[in-house]
Amino acid sequence: MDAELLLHLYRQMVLIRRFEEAAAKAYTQGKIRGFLHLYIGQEAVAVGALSAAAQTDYVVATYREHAHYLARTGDTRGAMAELFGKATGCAGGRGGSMHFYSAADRFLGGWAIVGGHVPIAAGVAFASKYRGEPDVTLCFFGDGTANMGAFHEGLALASVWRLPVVFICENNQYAMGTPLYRTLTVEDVAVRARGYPMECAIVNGDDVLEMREATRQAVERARKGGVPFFLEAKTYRFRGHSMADPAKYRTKEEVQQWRNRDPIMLLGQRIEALGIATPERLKELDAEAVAEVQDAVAFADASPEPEPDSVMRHVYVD
Amino acid sequence: MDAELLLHLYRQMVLIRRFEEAAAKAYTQGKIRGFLHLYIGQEAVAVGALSAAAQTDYVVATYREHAHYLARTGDTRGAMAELFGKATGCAGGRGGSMHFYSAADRFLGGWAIVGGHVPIAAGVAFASKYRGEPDVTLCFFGDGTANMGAFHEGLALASVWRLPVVFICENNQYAMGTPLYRTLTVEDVAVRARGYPMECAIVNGDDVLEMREATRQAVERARKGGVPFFLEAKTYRFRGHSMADPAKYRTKEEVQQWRNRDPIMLLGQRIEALGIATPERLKELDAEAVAEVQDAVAFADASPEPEPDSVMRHVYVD
Amino acid sequence: MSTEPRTLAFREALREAMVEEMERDGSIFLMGEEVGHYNGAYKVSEGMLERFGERRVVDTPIAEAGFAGVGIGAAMVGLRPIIEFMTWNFSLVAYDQLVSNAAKLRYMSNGQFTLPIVFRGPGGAAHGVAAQHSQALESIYAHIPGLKVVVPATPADAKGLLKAAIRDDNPVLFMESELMYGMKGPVPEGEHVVPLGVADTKRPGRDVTIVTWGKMLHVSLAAAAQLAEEGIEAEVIDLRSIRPLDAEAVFASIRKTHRCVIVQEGWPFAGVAAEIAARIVEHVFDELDHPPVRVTSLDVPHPYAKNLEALVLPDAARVSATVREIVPHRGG
Amino acid sequence: MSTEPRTLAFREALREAMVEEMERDGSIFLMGEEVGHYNGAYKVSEGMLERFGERRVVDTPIAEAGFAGVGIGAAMVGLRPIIEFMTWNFSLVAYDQLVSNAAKLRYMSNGQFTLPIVFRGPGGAAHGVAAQHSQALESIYAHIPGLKVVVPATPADAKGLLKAAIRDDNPVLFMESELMYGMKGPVPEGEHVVPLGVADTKRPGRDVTIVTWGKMLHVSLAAAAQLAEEGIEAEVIDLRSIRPLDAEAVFASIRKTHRCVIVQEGWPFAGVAAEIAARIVEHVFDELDHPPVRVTSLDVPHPYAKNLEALVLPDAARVSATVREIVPHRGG
Ligand SMILES: Cc1ncc(C[n+]2csc(CCOP(=O)(O)OP(=O)(O)O)c2C)c(N)n1
Ligand SMILES: Cc1ncc(C[n+]2csc(CCOP(=O)(O)OP(=O)(O)O)c2C)c(N)n1
Ligand SMILES: [Mg+2]
Ligand SMILES: [Mg+2]
Repeated sequence: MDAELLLHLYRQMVLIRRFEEAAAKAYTQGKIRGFLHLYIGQEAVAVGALSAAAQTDYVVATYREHAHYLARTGDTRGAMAELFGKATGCAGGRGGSMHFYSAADRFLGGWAIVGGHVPIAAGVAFASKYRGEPDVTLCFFGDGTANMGAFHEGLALASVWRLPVVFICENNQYAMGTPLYRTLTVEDVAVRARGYPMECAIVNGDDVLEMREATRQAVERARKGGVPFFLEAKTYRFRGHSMADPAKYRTKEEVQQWRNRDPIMLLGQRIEALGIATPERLKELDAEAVAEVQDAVAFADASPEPEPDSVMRHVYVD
Repeated sequence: MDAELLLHLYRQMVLIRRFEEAAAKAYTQGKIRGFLHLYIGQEAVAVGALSAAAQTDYVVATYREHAHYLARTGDTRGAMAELFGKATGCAGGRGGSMHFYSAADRFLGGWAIVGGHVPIAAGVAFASKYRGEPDVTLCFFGDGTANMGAFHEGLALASVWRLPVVFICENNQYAMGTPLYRTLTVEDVAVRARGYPMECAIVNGDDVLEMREATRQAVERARKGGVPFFLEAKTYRFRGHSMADPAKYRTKEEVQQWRNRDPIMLLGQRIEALGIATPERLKELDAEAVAEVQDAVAFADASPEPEPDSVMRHVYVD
Repeated sequence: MSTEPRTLAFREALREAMVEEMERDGSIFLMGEEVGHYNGAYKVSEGMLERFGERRVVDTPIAEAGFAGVGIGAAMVGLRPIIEFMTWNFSLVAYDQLVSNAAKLRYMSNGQFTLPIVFRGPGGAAHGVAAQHSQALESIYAHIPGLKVVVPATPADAKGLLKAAIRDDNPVLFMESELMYGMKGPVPEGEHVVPLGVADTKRPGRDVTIVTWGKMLHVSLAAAAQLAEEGIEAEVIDLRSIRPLDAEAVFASIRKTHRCVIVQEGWPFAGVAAEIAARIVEHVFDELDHPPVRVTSLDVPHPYAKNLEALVLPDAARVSATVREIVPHRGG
Repeated sequence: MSTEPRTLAFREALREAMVEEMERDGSIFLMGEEVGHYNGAYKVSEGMLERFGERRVVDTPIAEAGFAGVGIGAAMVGLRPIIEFMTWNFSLVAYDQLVSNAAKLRYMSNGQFTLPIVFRGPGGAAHGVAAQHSQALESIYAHIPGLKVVVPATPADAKGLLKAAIRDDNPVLFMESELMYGMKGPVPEGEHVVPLGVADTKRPGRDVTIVTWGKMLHVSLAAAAQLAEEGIEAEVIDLRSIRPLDAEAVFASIRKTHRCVIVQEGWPFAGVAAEIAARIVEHVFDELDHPPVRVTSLDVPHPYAKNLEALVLPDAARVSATVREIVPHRGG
């Protein structure tokens, strides 16, 4: 077991957790507006997946993308400033929580129309294939996306054109207030992939190492085999759909059940069991994450709003 | 073997064949404008399917719907007049070849956006279920429709809501100039149905009796079981996609191969083999069909154009 | 007959309209994402599942094109669906269903089919939800013959117009606003139906006509209040329905004021405001002492940042400033 | 530099633009239904598969939303896609991709991404293809900030504008016409680029300004010819691109003629013609001797019957009649 790797994954997951907890706090203080969709409980999916991909592989995500952005870029300041709607944000304050971007890090958003980004991810993979480049595109979306036409068309085109894209379904059991079983009459979302047909795998999304290994294989298959791959990660969001959602549609027991497999807790236990780090060391790492997030909040607070007379910029290329 | 039934099916198929041959002629004479999509070669699908459904079951079809309309209504005059753009047409001359309707006969069109009518058919079935009525909806579409988002959403909703609809894929091997293998990486369109999941069957669409029996079972399953069913009929269109298409993308050999299983010829041979009718009798039936079509053409020719000052009518309910 | 009014929130008025109509007619049902068990993403349908059951209050998967089509099919054979889009932004994936199918079926079938269907949900900008969630889309729908487009601005109109929309035998697109759901106002009990296509003068005035609808009514009324203090009496006309459009009400007011400002939340280019300006000059050109002026959202995707967002949307200050430019200074 | 012109059909001019640009830049590819092996539903791309191979001339399944999205994704990372819609009617199922994604990405990302993509295909009514296949849709796209909309009317402009569109770093929607593909005209060889946003006076005149674009240019020119025989000199302005809109060219002409008729194939309500009328009165009101008048398609889904179809679309007779009504009778 690679000690450095485990500690690295742990750091990332904790950083993301603390980042979003701080964001939730700022939201209640009115510093963040609009929709805020937290990833708390799902951290192993984004962290495991992105740790298995190359930095040069493309990432296309949804409105629930803070984790993916941080796992790819580590840019806590730019992320928090974006949430605060500041000029220093990763989208200059224009995008907000749902629209993070970093072209330099090949982080391609941040899309908020369910399913709409799936064909876009296929298109990014199309470009890699067109240019004969080795890059793979990772496309994240939720379980509730499986009934959208754009999901179907994106998978169908990726399949018929053999595009190097890994579709990662973050099955957190719910689409807003709707449990998956009410909208999907098949057991797993992955079943849908078979009809294209597309290779697929189902993985425990709360085990960061399992997530990492499954993604490694999927990315390699896409890169070497030039085929799309469908990965379904079973996970759970601890919070509501967004800050506006009290999530009354779930029982305390159900939530507790999943909290018992909190991906950060699980990884921490493993690290301790393997003697890689002591509980104290892990607490230190946590404290470092908290400090980094505090710095990001301070940075965001101190940052200026976008220039009023920039409002019309970037509608078109000047 | 029910002799009357076989002769009835034969009559319908021949009538449809002669009707469309006459339409093709009228098109070259400029009496019919726009797109004219012929069903020649596929007659067994519509005739077999509709002969197995009740007159009270709903029919939703595409722009290639002359056969379905005639099999359901027998209204050669209204159909030809519609092609001629006359006031006496089944859509008053407003719809043309792609938009036949007969509310009285529960023939619900005539839709020309690929896939767009699939959710509509699910909605008609939703209404039957809502009202506790026994009616089943038959929805026809082509093989090229399987990659459309609306197709996916229509099947997904029919499945999750258990709607009494039979989806009939008329797999004529081509979507315009595109052979199916170039856009579908699975052998059969029916494979896609499994992902919803939906019961499905694959049938020889050139054998009217096989088509009829498969549809009978599908409709019964939908009516009694209250579930959607997916039927894939393998067939072939002898002509181009529309009158504008010379169909150069197919070899003579391929076309001949399929002409050798011309559904009308096959049924005629069976009828003769069973001693149900002599070749002469079949020729008489054919002559009767030709006469009926000639009458329809004469009727259409003699019919008036729509009233010019009716042009703004029916945009809204008055 | 309306009896004496009580105060309801906008969302309650909408709910009351749906509940009363559904009690009256069993062929009406409500379908959409989270309308049932979740009681509505914005709680408009709160309690309706409990009241009517899963048969008539139908939760859908996320598949707008699919369930919009389902509604059209159900309406073709005589049901009267109310299809809720969680927001109108998401109707764009169903645009083809509304434009190619709902708007055209009756005409294509020579009147053989009737589509008594309502598509409703909130539209326009909420607070800080950025470009993909902040679109006022009435213009791209009102452009299409065969559709009706209604935009209520008060709780009373919300109830009355929604009842009229549900009873209408044509496809009616009904556009609400997240930001107005909590707004309270008097709402007549029981039978209160506001006919589609009839504008309402929400404030009388002699100096200038402000034509608006939806959320912008309140911006316009605020501007009118400011202007009144300066001695400028603005007449504020709430169109209420965009299609059919009560142009006569606009013309009549202009014959009195000879000046007109059109206030629209959406984008300017080929928007409803442009249609109104064009109609005005086509019909009452000689009545105008000044050309009609449009006050609209800036021509830009909606930004997230609070300060930019404030610049993009029309506000009372912008409306009054525009009015001041075209009305000769009087009094004070 | 353009050398001396030769005559090409409209579709050949479009093809030449694509071929020349694809020869110049390997990042450009053509994608759409039947563009390759079938050589194009309307033969615009004839021979291009043979010339460039399957890598750069890509046949698609029927999945407009899907391949529009693929084009957007490919453009995000630096390719320059030309996405063909077999007709613009079918773009409606991809409307969300164009409006929510293509139009907004650059702004939402604060300029981090550039979308050099062209969506093209024929639009408007052909002959007898009925309601679902006969829509002129420029208005519902031009309404959206972030998109450019171009509508060529001659073979020369078709080549020059398409080259400009392909070289443009923004999403450009390029609307052609089935009925014009066979139209022949002089087309400069080689480097012939017509900048977007520059209108062209296709016929000079002093008495009235006719503003139009696309197929309606030819209807307007026919009307102008009739009118000339009656001594009325109409100036015919071809906008060529709707967004950006060369309003100055329109204003300049009106300063000369003081009268304006806008001829548009599409529906009237909140159409581009309404935008032009509104702009005119906002900017050159005092120059007008008569309010701008719109000549458009009737406000109705497009019928199949030949006689009804003829009533619905603007024709030269309707345009000239409209002009006669607003121009004081002179001469003869
Ligand atoms: C086309 C569309 N319809 C509806 C919405 C509103 N909406 C946003 S997120 C969401 C639920 C998505 O669930 P899922 O795909 O499981 O992702 P999760 O939020 O669970 O991560 C809905 C309905 C939307 N953004 N886009
Ligand atoms: C959304 C959409 N895209 C494209 C078209 C143009 N088109 C009409 S029919 C057709 C081929 C359909 O093939 P298939 O579904 O196999 O039906 P078939 O014509 O073979 O009966 C195409 C591409 C359309 N009408 N609608
Ligand atoms: Mg989910
Ligand atoms: Mg086919």
